[in-house]
Amino acid sequence: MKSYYDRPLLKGPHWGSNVVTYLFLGGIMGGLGLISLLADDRPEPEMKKLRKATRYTAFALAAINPPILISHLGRPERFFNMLRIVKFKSPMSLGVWGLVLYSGAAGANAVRELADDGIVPKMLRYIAPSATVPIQALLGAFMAGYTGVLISATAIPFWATGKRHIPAFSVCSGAASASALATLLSTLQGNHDVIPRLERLEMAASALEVALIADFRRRGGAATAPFFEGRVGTRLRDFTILGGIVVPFALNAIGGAFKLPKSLDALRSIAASTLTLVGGYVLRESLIEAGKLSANDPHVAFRQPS
Amino acid sequence: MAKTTIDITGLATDRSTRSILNERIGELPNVASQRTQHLRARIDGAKAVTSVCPYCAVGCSTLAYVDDSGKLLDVEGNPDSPINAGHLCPKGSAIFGMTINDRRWTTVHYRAPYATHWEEKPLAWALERIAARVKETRDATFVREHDGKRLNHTLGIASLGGATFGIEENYLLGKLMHSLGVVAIENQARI
Amino acid sequence: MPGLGTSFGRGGATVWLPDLENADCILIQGSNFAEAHPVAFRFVMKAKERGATIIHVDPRFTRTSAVADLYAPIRSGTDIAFLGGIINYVLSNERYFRDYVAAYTNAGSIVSDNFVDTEDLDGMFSGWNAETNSYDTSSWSFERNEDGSLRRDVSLQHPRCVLNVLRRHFSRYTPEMVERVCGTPQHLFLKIAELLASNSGRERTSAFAYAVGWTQHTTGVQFVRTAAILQLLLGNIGRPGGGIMALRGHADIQGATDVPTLYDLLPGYLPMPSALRDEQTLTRYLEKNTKKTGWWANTPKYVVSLLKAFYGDAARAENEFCYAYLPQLVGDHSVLPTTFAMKDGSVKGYFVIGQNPGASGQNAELVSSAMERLDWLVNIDFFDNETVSFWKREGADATTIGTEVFFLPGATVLEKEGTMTQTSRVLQWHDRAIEPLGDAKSDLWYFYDLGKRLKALYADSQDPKDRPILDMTWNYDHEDERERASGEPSALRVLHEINGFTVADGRQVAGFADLADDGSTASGCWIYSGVCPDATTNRARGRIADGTSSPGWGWAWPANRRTLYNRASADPAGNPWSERKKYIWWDAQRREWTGDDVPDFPKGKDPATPARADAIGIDAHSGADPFIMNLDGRGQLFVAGALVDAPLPAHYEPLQSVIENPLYGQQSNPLLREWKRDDNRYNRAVDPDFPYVLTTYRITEMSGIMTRYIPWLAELQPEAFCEIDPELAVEKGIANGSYVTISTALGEMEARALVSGRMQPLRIGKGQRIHQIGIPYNYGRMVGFARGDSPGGLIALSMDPNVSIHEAKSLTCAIRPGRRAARIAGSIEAAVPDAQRHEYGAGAAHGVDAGERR
Amino acid sequence: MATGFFTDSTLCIGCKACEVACKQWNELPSDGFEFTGNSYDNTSQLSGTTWRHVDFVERESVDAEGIATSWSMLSDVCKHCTHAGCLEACPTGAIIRNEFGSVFVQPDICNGCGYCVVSCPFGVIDLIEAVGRGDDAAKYSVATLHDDRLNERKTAVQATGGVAGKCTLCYDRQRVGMVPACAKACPTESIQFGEIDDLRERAKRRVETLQARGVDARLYGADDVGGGIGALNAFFLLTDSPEAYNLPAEPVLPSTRQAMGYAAAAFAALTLATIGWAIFRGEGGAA
Repeated sequence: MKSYYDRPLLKGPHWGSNVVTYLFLGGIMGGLGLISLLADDRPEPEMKKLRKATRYTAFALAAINPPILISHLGRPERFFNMLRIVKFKSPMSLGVWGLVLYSGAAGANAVRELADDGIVPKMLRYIAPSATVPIQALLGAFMAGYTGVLISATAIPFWATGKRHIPAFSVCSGAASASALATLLSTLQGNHDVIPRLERLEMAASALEVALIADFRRRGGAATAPFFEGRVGTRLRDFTILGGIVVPFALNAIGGAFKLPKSLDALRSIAASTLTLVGGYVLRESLIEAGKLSANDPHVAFRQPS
Repeated sequence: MAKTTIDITGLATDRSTRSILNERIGELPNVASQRTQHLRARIDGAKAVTSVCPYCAVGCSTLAYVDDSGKLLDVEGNPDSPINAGHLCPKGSAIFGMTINDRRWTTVHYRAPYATHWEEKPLAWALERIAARVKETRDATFVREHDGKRLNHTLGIASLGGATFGIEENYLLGKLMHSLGVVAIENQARI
Repeated sequence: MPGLGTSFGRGGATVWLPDLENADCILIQGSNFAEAHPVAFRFVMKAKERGATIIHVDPRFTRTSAVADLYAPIRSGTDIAFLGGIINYVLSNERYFRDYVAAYTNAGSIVSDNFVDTEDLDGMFSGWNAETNSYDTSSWSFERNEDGSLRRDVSLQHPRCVLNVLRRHFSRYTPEMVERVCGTPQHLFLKIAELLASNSGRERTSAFAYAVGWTQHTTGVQFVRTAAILQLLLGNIGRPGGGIMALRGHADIQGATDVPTLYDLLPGYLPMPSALRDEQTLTRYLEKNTKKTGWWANTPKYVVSLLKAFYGDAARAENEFCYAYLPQLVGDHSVLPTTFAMKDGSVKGYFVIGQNPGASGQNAELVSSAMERLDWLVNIDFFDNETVSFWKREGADATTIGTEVFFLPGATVLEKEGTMTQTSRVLQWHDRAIEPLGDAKSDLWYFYDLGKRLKALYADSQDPKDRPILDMTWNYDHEDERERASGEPSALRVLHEINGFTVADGRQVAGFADLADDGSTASGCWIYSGVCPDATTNRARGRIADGTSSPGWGWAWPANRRTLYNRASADPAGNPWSERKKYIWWDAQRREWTGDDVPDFPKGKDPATPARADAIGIDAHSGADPFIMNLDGRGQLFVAGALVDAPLPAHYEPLQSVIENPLYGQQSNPLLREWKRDDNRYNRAVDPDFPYVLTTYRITEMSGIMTRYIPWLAELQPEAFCEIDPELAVEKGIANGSYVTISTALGEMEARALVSGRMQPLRIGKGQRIHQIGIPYNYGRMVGFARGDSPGGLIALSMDPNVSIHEAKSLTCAIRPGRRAARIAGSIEAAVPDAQRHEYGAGAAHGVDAGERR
Repeated sequence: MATGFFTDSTLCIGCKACEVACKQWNELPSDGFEFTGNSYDNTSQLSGTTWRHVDFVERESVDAEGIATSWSMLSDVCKHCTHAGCLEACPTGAIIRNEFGSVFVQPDICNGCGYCVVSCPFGVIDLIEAVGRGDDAAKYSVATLHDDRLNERKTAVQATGGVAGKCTLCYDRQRVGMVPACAKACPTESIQFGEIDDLRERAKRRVETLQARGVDARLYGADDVGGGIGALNAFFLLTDSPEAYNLPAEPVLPSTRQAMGYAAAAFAALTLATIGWAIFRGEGGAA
């Protein structure tokens, strides 16, 4: 097949671990928004505890994610350049505004918690009307999903091929990771009662995620090779599919089916959650790395996916 | 087909008619920065000096743009020339880089006999020493006559080069060398 | 450029570059036009767009071939066979422009019956003297009438008329022979021959373009001669869209030939006085060099005016205008013999200015080791280079090298003003844009300063040998006070001196017609006379282009004529040959020549003017003799004695070749010069150890030291490479991009292999395949962002007998995969032991006689 | 008034004057000194600091008369698409469409996020990640820059972790009525600059002329290239398929995939929210 000395046609992403981390944390923030909504306004103490944990964590993540982005950009004022416009056509522009608004909502909700706990004056509770909770959840869903849109709405053939799948399994992965993180936090908090539900949510998200990834592999064709084959494919299989989905799923299933001793059960939870989080990170990392490899192959770039 | 008018905002002419919000939120906001608004070619209004490309013998005319402080800004083809009509080849396009180049040696470098390194020297010192050496060599090797024939020459000094510098310089070098009695005068133009 | 000079009268391109656009066919051979002269190539592209056919004949398929209509491969060094084949085609098919040939060339002159051609002597001409290894050229002459004029047969019937001598001489240059010698497939050769023939004549014209691909051979001058013969036969000289475009290399290489820094020339193509020719006095010199007929009848005016320009008031009639001040030649003092002399210890001091023989010279190691024996070396350049840092080169031990080395920082073209003469002989003045950086100075500044210092050092001398320095006029202080303070001389004052002036009042002369032989005028270079015709006009600074021949843009020598010999663009009666090719014609009403250019002919000389055998100068010519510099006013198909090796070109193999000469028993040019020494080892004439043709060239992106330090250019061609054909690559196990080592008997170099189908093996004879390897000459090992070995290390020095040019385009070599070995420092032995070296003597120190002749 | 380039490969002699003239005018560094072995192409691609790049396409074919060689050269450049992926992607608005219809990167606004890089269907735009001088940074050597300009460039590029770079269609020159540096330098007028409508007409006439001469001439980008990109303001005349010149036969504007992406994400989010609702707040969950 004709090419120009097999030189790459496209330029690959210059993105490294900081962008991977940003995408990973963005997914978790999205999932936390959902869990925070699910736990909202419930009388059960374990739900209150969960609500508090997710809100504080979401806010913490909202606070550290911009610096991670800035670390990629190099200089803080360059971050603010993104705030000079709102560009509907640019997922990254919308994403930044999503992050800003999410941070606002998460902040407001965190302040509400603080006020409820009496750490800050009660007055401040009214900073956040109750609508901020579903708003945060909605923005969270956007946060978890837009990164998938962001990469699939590019010229990189592998990413572009995944325009249906990548955004969807990114959301699932975010939700699974958020559930796993919430499980971890709840374990540390001793909030054991909420864990089965979190684990069920994680199982559901993981199941959907793995189904979508499998479908992607089936339909994707040659352009998905960098993702599923070679070094990236092996890592994806070991850390995300097996280590990050199948094993935690099994562990969670065991936890749901059998009553284990408390400490063993806690160990099981921690192991499952950690594996899920690692799998979530590796998924994002694999996406980026496969994008780089995909850009190097001119043949798949000559006829670009619609 | 391309739009014939471009919806660019932030340019002074557009400013009064649009609100900031309209400018900055939308499908594709198109806002020029301060720098963009004032963007102009750096040679706009600069002095253009007519020169010639120093590489090959086609003789492309060039324009060297110089700012008020005498700093070189740019060198490009002279559109008036019937030879190159403003065009230049890659070498000609790089004349700027031949003159303004931090690898260029702009001081005298001197290597003493048997030395293993260069040393930088004042220009006047070098010129005085070179003149003395020329005289010394000429005086030692000059031949007035040989076999009854007047020769008036020295074979102890040779000169190489000429095709890369101007005709006035060739003339002066030739006049000086001939008057010194040097005959081994050569340049790249052997044919 | 005697190939052109002996044929047409002047050693310069006959064409004004933009006129190439008017050609109907352009043959580019011996030149990689698009790569070496890309901007001038736009005129070729314009011609192509107008329907002209572009032909490229070259050993390599280059960027020129890529846009040509027709490309034909050729074995390097066989162009005489190729062009001779076309001459044979044109003559045997009666396709020459008969009216033009009969009237404007010496086709009708009767060759002496003592002349014996190569046909009868197996490749040699009559007059060979085996003892002196030279020709007695007296038989290469014409029969004369009783009044001294040439005998002519304009009906071209006489068996010994030049045209019929040509027919016989080239009869063996058949298409089959061309294929055997050149490797060019017959069908391509015939196509080219037919294209040239059908695009020449009254209605159409074809132009030739060549460059150093034709000249850097031991038969280089004869390559150009062959082209000149063919263009005369086709009637393409002096006509629009015709001519021979000599594409010269450096920016002022034409200027440095016109105002020469060449050992054998004085300005304006006046020969340098030589002790070998009995030119001890001015009278003798003028006797030898003044011609009775043709323009060179004016020689005394130009010589005396030059001496007045050099020595001012000291030059008087009673002292032969200080003629005796000029040094006398005693042999060949060109660069190659001088290099050997340097190596052998007789050259003590060396100026190298804007040239880098340590990398771009042939046998670069010889050049460098020769410089080790100098007392001092002065180099003016912009950058560190292989020449000035020769003592640091690979394999050298600086602690044993006693040469004192001075590097003087030169000013670039932007930092100085002055004039350069481009390849169509147009002088262009450049203004100064910026002050020189640091301590940098113009070359003019250095020369002027050195002259002043030497005058001061010799000021008290009573020694007659120092008179020339003391009497030399040397006052070029700048008109501008600030410039004067900086020591910058006035280039304009120098140009005024070159133009010439009346001694009495210092007023500039309007042109060379005003120069006199009585000492009343001075002129530094008569052919440039007219460039500054008065005190305020500098026509080199003219910058008006008008879409025609642009007489207001710069100034062309001679007398601002753009297309030379343009009288030939009209028929003998003075009318254009055709409406389509109208250029200069006789206006019978105004009784003058007129048209789109300055006529290269006396403006008011009626075309019906008869020749006069008794007249002097061009008055001896008729009104239909366009080549005014020549003795008979005609183009020289047959050159009588002006070249030492042949009156008619004959194909000889290069000194180092891959086959035996298929045309003659004589293998190579019998007069070529070589130096068989340990430091200059040759491959054998046909050497199975070195079975491949090696050719060298330069590439668009690089020149040499002036480009290697510019990152924008270095990134485009960052490393030395060689081009080889895929078949050879497979045979030798060479992968594209890998390092290979190319070797000759002299040395070896390494380069990256560029394996390309653009290189194709040639098929010669029955199944013999010849591989050609190409290596660019732009690189050097020591300095620059772009680096690599130069082929200079592979090429032993050899020389053409007419102009002392080296053979660098056609050699033989071997090639192997992998890198070369490092060179180890060691003692350098003298190539010729001191005991064997003559203390002094003509040639001995300078190689001509020390070198062996073949 | 939209302006652009018409680059005609049949007039290109591969001299690379465009590359150098561009670098000189825009004061761009070299991209390194590496021999590739790919014909005469050692700069290999357009980059953040190489805004014109000449492709060298060598072809051999065997016919009755032997091996026929051809060597086609083409100066590639940013296409200045009617709908530009980089411009749409840019989150800061650094990339704008200027009054000449060109796609222009404002270096003072660009934050170096690199999203434009992956959003160009032609692989044109790239980040300039470093500027240096001398042996320590030979790869990016700008030996030809004045110190003050070098420092300015360093501040703009090195300290900020990179800005995106690509052809500006010499916006600064166009502002004062000058022709872009590459088109001005091009000795054979293979690169023609002008009003885009004029150029298209010229190009179509040129194709007809060449086809009449038997040349396999075709335009790339003079009309809509498909994929939502529209026509290109810098378009080309080729004598081979686009792939031979490393141009995509079927480029696609990346933003056309956004709607599907958002929908897919929403679908997943809704599904998970429903499941979550069932788990946490449904009958079983609340129990």
